[in-house]
Amino acid sequence: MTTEVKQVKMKDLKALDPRWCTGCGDYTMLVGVRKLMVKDQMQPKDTVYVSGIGCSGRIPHYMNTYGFHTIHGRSVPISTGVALVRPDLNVFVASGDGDSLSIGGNHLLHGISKNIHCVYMMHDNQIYGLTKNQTSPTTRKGLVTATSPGGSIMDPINPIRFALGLGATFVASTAEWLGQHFVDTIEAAKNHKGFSFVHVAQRCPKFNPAAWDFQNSDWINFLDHENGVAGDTKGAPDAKVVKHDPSDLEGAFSHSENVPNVFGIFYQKEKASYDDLMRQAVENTPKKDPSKLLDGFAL
Amino acid sequence: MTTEVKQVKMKDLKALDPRWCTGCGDYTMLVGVRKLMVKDQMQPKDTVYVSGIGCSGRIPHYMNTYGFHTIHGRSVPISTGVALVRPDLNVFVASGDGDSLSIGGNHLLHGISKNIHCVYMMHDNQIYGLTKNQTSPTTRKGLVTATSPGGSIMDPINPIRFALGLGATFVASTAEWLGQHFVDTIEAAKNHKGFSFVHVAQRCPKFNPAAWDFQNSDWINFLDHENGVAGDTKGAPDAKVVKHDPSDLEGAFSHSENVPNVFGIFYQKEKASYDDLMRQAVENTPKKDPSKLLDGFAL
Amino acid sequence: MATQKEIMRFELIMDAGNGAQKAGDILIKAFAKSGRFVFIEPLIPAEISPPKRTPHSMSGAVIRVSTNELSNMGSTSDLMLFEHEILLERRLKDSDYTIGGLVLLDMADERRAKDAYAAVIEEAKSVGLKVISFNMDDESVAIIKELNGNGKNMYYLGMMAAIYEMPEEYVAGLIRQVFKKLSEEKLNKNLTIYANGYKNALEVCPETFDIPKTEKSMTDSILLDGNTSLAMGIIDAGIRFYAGYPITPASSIMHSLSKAFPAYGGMVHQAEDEISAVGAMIGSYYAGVPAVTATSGPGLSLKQEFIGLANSAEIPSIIINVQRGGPSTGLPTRTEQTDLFASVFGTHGESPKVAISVSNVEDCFYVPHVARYITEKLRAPVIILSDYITSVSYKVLEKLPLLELDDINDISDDILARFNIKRLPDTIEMVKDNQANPGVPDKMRRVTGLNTDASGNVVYSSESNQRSHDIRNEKLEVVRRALTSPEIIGAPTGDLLLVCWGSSRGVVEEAINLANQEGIKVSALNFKIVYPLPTMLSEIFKKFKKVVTIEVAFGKENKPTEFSTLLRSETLVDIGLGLAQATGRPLKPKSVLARIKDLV
Amino acid sequence: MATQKEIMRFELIMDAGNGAQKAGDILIKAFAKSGRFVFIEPLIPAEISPPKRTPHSMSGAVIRVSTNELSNMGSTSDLMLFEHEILLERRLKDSDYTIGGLVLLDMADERRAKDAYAAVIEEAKSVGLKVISFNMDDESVAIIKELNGNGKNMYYLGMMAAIYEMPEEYVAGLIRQVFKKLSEEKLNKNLTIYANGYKNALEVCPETFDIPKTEKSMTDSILLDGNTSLAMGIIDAGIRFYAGYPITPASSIMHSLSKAFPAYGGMVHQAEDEISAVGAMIGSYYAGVPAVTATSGPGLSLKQEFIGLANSAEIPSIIINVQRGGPSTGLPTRTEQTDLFASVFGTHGESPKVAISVSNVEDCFYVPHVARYITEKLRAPVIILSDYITSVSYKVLEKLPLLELDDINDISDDILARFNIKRLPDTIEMVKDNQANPGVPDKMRRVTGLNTDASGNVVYSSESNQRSHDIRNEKLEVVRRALTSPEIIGAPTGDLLLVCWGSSRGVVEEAINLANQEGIKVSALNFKIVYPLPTMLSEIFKKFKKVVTIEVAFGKENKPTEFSTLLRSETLVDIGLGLAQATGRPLKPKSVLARIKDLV
Ligand SMILES: Cc1ncc(C[n+]2csc(CCOP(=O)(O)OP(=O)(O)O)c2C)c(N)n1
Ligand SMILES: Cc1ncc(C[n+]2csc(CCOP(=O)(O)OP(=O)(O)O)c2C)c(N)n1
Ligand code: SF4
Ligand code: SF4
Ligand SMILES: [Mg+2]
Ligand SMILES: [Mg+2]
Repeated sequence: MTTEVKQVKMKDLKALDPRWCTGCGDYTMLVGVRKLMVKDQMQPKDTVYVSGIGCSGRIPHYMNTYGFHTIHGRSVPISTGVALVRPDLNVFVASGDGDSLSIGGNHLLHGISKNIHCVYMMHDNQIYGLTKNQTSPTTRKGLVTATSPGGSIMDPINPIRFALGLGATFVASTAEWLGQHFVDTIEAAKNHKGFSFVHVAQRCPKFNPAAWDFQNSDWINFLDHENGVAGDTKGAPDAKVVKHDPSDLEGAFSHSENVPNVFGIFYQKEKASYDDLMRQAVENTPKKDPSKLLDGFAL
Repeated sequence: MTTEVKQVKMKDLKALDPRWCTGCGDYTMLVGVRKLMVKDQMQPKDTVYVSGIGCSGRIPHYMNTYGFHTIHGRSVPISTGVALVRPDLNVFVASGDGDSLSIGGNHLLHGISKNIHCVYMMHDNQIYGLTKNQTSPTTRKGLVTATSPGGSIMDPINPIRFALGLGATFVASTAEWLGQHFVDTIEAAKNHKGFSFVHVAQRCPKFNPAAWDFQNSDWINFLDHENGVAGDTKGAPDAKVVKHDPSDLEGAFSHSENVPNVFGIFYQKEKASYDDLMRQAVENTPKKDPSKLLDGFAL
Repeated sequence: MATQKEIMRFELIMDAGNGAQKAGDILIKAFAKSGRFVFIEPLIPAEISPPKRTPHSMSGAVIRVSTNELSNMGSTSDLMLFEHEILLERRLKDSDYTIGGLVLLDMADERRAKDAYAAVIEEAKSVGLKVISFNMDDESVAIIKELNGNGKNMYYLGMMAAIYEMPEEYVAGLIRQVFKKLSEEKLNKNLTIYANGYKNALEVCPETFDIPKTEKSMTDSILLDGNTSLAMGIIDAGIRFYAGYPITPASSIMHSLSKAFPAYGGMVHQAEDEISAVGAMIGSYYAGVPAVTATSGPGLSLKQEFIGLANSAEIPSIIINVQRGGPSTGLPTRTEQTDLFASVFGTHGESPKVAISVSNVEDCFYVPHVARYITEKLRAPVIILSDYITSVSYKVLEKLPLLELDDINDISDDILARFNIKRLPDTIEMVKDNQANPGVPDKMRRVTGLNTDASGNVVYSSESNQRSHDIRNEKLEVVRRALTSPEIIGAPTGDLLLVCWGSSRGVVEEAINLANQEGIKVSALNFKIVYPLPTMLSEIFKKFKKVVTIEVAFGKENKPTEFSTLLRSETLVDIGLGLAQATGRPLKPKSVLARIKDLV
Repeated sequence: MATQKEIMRFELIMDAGNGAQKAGDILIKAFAKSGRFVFIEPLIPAEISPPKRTPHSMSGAVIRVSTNELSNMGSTSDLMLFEHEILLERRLKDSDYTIGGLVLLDMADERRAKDAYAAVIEEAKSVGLKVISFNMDDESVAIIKELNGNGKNMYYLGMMAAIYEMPEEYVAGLIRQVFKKLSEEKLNKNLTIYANGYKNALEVCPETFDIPKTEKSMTDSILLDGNTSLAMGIIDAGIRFYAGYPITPASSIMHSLSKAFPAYGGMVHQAEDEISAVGAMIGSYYAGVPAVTATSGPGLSLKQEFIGLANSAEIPSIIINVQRGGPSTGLPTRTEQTDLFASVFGTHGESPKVAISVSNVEDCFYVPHVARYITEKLRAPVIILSDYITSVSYKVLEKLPLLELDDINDISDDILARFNIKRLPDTIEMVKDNQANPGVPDKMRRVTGLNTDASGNVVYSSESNQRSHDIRNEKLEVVRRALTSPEIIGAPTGDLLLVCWGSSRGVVEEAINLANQEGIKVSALNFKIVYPLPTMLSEIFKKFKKVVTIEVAFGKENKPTEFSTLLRSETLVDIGLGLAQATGRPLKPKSVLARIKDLV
């Protein structure tokens, strides 16, 4: 039996109308992911978009795929369950900087270290958007927020280095306003088997407009390589482009020093995902007759 | 007014009799920390020993200091509260490998990244002891446990690399059976201002006797440096000793490749702790008259 | 020609981000400073600034003004100003309007939505509203364009000021104060728009209103919302550490404290999550510094395990839960009273604790004192239950006397009486007898979540476990015995008793007054401390033919609300369903009145 | 000379790590295989192998043997064998002995603790126990030394086998089976020790016992504990995904499944914590694969937020909570029934769910089927409540019929009836109407914890929120209407009704039998589904003069237990305190009997 596969078009991917602020980078990400789905003809029915809570967390409502808008910081546990039992599905995860690195840190840690197969996009606007302007783990030192009226006192967490420290198998950074680079990066992430950690610089004009200077590009450094993603010199004409082989871990660690000003694939390696290993273990177990389930307990 | 300071002796530090299994490395750690307290004449009344749940978590009951045996994975939140409001206290934290890196991962992540002032000892027996033999995040691949009857399928988390990825300011590893090295390391950790992350190889003869080959030492590599801790060639005669400057971050990352076979200080740098910054911020704020608290809300 | 009205409710509804809240704030100040009582409920979307001209972008302020003191938002709005037709359509759905009331509708968008405008106006008329449409003058439109679309709110503010007969220059002065950071040029533009709105209103609006001033002196009055009040109360109660994680509607407590606390030697710690926040709070209290954490539903769920530890280890601890619509993420910017059982019984195991609710802004200020008193006496957790509507609504009130509490024993009997509780006994038995703070020599205290004997040693024997349960429960009995009767509103006997707690109090009180005016006799019983319950309830209930609860909680036949379940079990009185509506909107005095009529 | 006894309880108490459990297991097998019913409670320290010769190292097996079927552990032990005096002293504290019972005390350690031995023996005698002291023979002592201290348990096993008149060779055969992996040499050493113990017992023990064999055929019988039964039930119920985090006493469900599940196509996921475990379970069910998670108290507290999400998003989900002593970390290896409210009401907001308790090992096997049936019909969470004593105690029972459930509608009425529930209606209204699983074309389902309308769109309007509450609560009403009467043990009318649930059932049943034998008439009502409650309770209660609850929970005057609170609220009947003991030890039929006598 063959199921007829429908051609996926941009308009098929629309669901509810988004409710983000004007100019929010989440719009661009939504469109970017849709573009990838059209480009690679990913079937909406086979795609699950999982998210936590935050402005970013609303994305599943706006994307006409399967979707699970979960609770704050807990997108990875749900994704893990889905990935373990349904290898046929594409799992996209949307999570904010607070959702990822504050309340959700432990799950992200384990998602990365277990190498659960999914594309994880960390929407990094360096602020809590939905709860209105509180300091997040990636907020830059000195920024005045509702919870840091005297300016944030902490050095932000470096999400790339965090992922590298956990033995991540795919670590990349991109910016939503760099349309081409974003789609290329998400595509590479999607093609990777395992946990693809993608840090995405995301604009929040409402609460943190100065986080990303999207009108200039002289601060951007692209990591460029034939096995990576090409630097987007059209989107960012003044950016520097450096060669970096994604298989070079120490190089990746060294480049990560300049995060968040570096975009590209820092590191990629092949490694079986936890979900694959788990399924293999089940498959390799000789099966027993369910009608004799209790026979082993006979006196 | 001067308070008379009593001389601290080993016997003053005894509380309840320990209830660990014979040969458990937790005994050695308990004695090691007591030795340090005697050596440096740390006052029991000014010391708080905080722990999570696990065999390791019992340590506060056995140490005649202040103590808080908290809940599973949550020693850092309690320690944070104590450290923030009571800079006069020494805070020791005891946490197992599961307590630290499984359920407690998010708090450890934030303890490290916020650089909360305390000495954090991760008792690494590579197994869940107290709940009887389940796989932990540091369990070696292939080990048969109650939850991995076919052998653990995962690569263990590298705790040193994890800490380095988070910008830790003090990262060390030692083994409890190396008495001198252990005490030296904990002493260096204690003298560090900020979050001192100390990975401790800990024997669990009950459930994971093969984890640490404490009878041989040819597998051990000491990181040795005048600003670090000297290799313990008496305790580990066949160990290799390599020079490593704890201020060299890339070197630390590179040495961490061979964890858990490397003991010594991987990395140390000076950086204000979150609790210091917070207290300074409060202290630097001009004080207001509490009897005029509501005056600003007058119509 | 001004109609004189002692009480009125109106609203200003705009797209989010267009400044309705700001305009509302200035109006409130104007009313309050000029001697009227006000009560305001902000309407906030759960998103930040959803696209304009959608139902989701509805944002604004509902404002109630009166010559006399106000205890709640009232029932319906008599006058409503809408930026465009979509918001009017959305707001009609909530049925919060007075039949015969006035709708002022800006027609600026009519060009692009002619039919929609017509349809909505028709609908509004059909439900009995008078619709007055208006257009901004050209000058204002031009200035707003110059200001990148900002400034419309000043126009509406001008209209409102005119309609409520505020002296034009008086409100302009307030605008100047509020916008003191604006450049002279921008400020003037805003003032021009305001003046144009003022002028226009008098032309389009057939009626203006005059709300007489109170005779009370308002010189010492303050304007305060529930969460700010709580934050200030925390400072006054001698608490010096706050640990929290942002969550609507609790976050603003943290925002206020982040600004104010350091000047009084207090510290605000933003933890990585709610678990860590409650843990740090317990750590601080363990180390001897009074501490508090605040959260809302989802955060409460996360804190449960740690609350149990505080109970077992006997560490004082205060947890504020500002209830919002549930379950799960639910309705973050809507009100409910459905976390009672989760607060009191949510922790696994037998883990007795005290829950105190607040009925108004004044309670918010004093509840930290009482919570601190009880938790330090008992060394058991105290939960403070507020709710969305209490947390966000502003009120004019007399300046509150401060306590500047240091030693909890200095708390005044008056403040305890406000929460219907007497002073607790000097000594209360503890599971563990040594309770010194770190730093004290020779008293090294070690605490744990495991069961222990009196010396703190871990034991699992039958008798020691039963002993611990006994002692922890006896602590609650001590509180129970100290509880005086909850406040009775109205006569102590009669046909119908309405039982309420939290924010329902004000609404119920007003409904009873309305009923009395119609000659219907009904009383109410309002609880502050909702767990444990006082001992005299059966006595009170027996004096009424019918007892029902009035809550913003879910209940139906066969399923009493949570509070009702407790009361029924305690008294075996057949407490009925008064109102148990969980629509996310606060209760209305008129709905309660209607229900009273059903029941008597 | 053998005394014939139809029922007897004895225990073997050693230092942890010395093999008491192993010896106990062999004994049970011997009894069961030879045609006796057995019920066994392991005594486990909360630590792993605490230092020997301390009270904390007490480990062992309490074994009850009978000619007839057994439903519980009984009251007291008639015979107890102790490795040394410290354990005897510790165990005396629990008062679990039969007055006039026998104590066998190994005197090996007397040399180092002469006075202590004398004192403890004195104490045992003073409470009415007969103390028989013994010493191992020199050969055994020598072999044990060779075995590095191991093997003592074989000696005691030998003694027990002799005292209970087991044929020596028969038990030796079982030893050979159990130790089949040992080298021939070691095995023989163990057998020699065993034989020496056997011989010695006959010399030191004045009395032996003969428990007559049952007339029932035991050929198809199985030996099963509660948690293994649950694990097997999960497989038979067609569940194919387990996510958990280790916690005593739930872990052994995970251990059993880790071994057994893959052979039936199931997967066990050890998550990083309980939050992640319940999340993965929900993720699996969302993706279409029936799933379950199991935990104990502290883990339940952590799962609350996610349980609320499952409820709101309408994802079926099954959460097993094996109750242990609380609050907080409490008593991990002791029993309690104090998580009822945390299970049913612990989630913030109005979050209705179903709670099913298990009364015995058979229930454990079938409860996953019923939970799956209900949760998939309702798309609301179902909590399974077991408890420590049910989870660890072993029992001989007839081989259970399998269901091999695939489609939930194939569940048999019998199984539903075991839990006092009828088949649910074919269609039950959902908040959201599209409920397809991922992979189905054109039905892309998006779920959320926010409030939605029927199409799944996020809405915050008053009516839609009330609608969601109504529908979720109506699901519980559907269950409530399907509930039949809980099981009545004894006559349906009378003076005294004992209400129980969970593991108390067996104890209560036995107490009622004992009472009947003494001519006292009393009945019991046992609940399986503990929330919601069925509709006919008032009717049932009215037929009794007095109704009380019997639970391993905390209650006292003025403070009904949690279950009692529900019953009181539901029926307005003055349900009294029967027994509400939370000592960590299971209830005793004799204590219940004594209480019955107080009450009638
Ligand atoms: C358990 C819990 N705690 C807190 C919240 C409140 N909350 C919602 S979103 C959010 C953080 C949003 O920041 P981020 O993750 O960076 O996402 P953004 O809105 O910036 O996309 C918080 C704290 C919640 N919903 N649940
Ligand atoms: C919330 C919670 N989950 C689970 C447990 C059960 N538990 C107790 S200790 C432990 C893990 C012990 O392993 P580890 O942290 O490595 O400490 P160790 O015993 O090896 O020292 C677990 C899962 C618990 N007490 N609380
Ligand atoms: S608050 Fe920021 S992140 Fe949220 S929708 Fe608005 S612009 Fe986007
Ligand atoms: S189980 Fe292992 S870690 Fe725990 S006390 Fe025994 S030896 Fe030590
Ligand atoms: Mg963000
Ligand atoms: Mg461990």
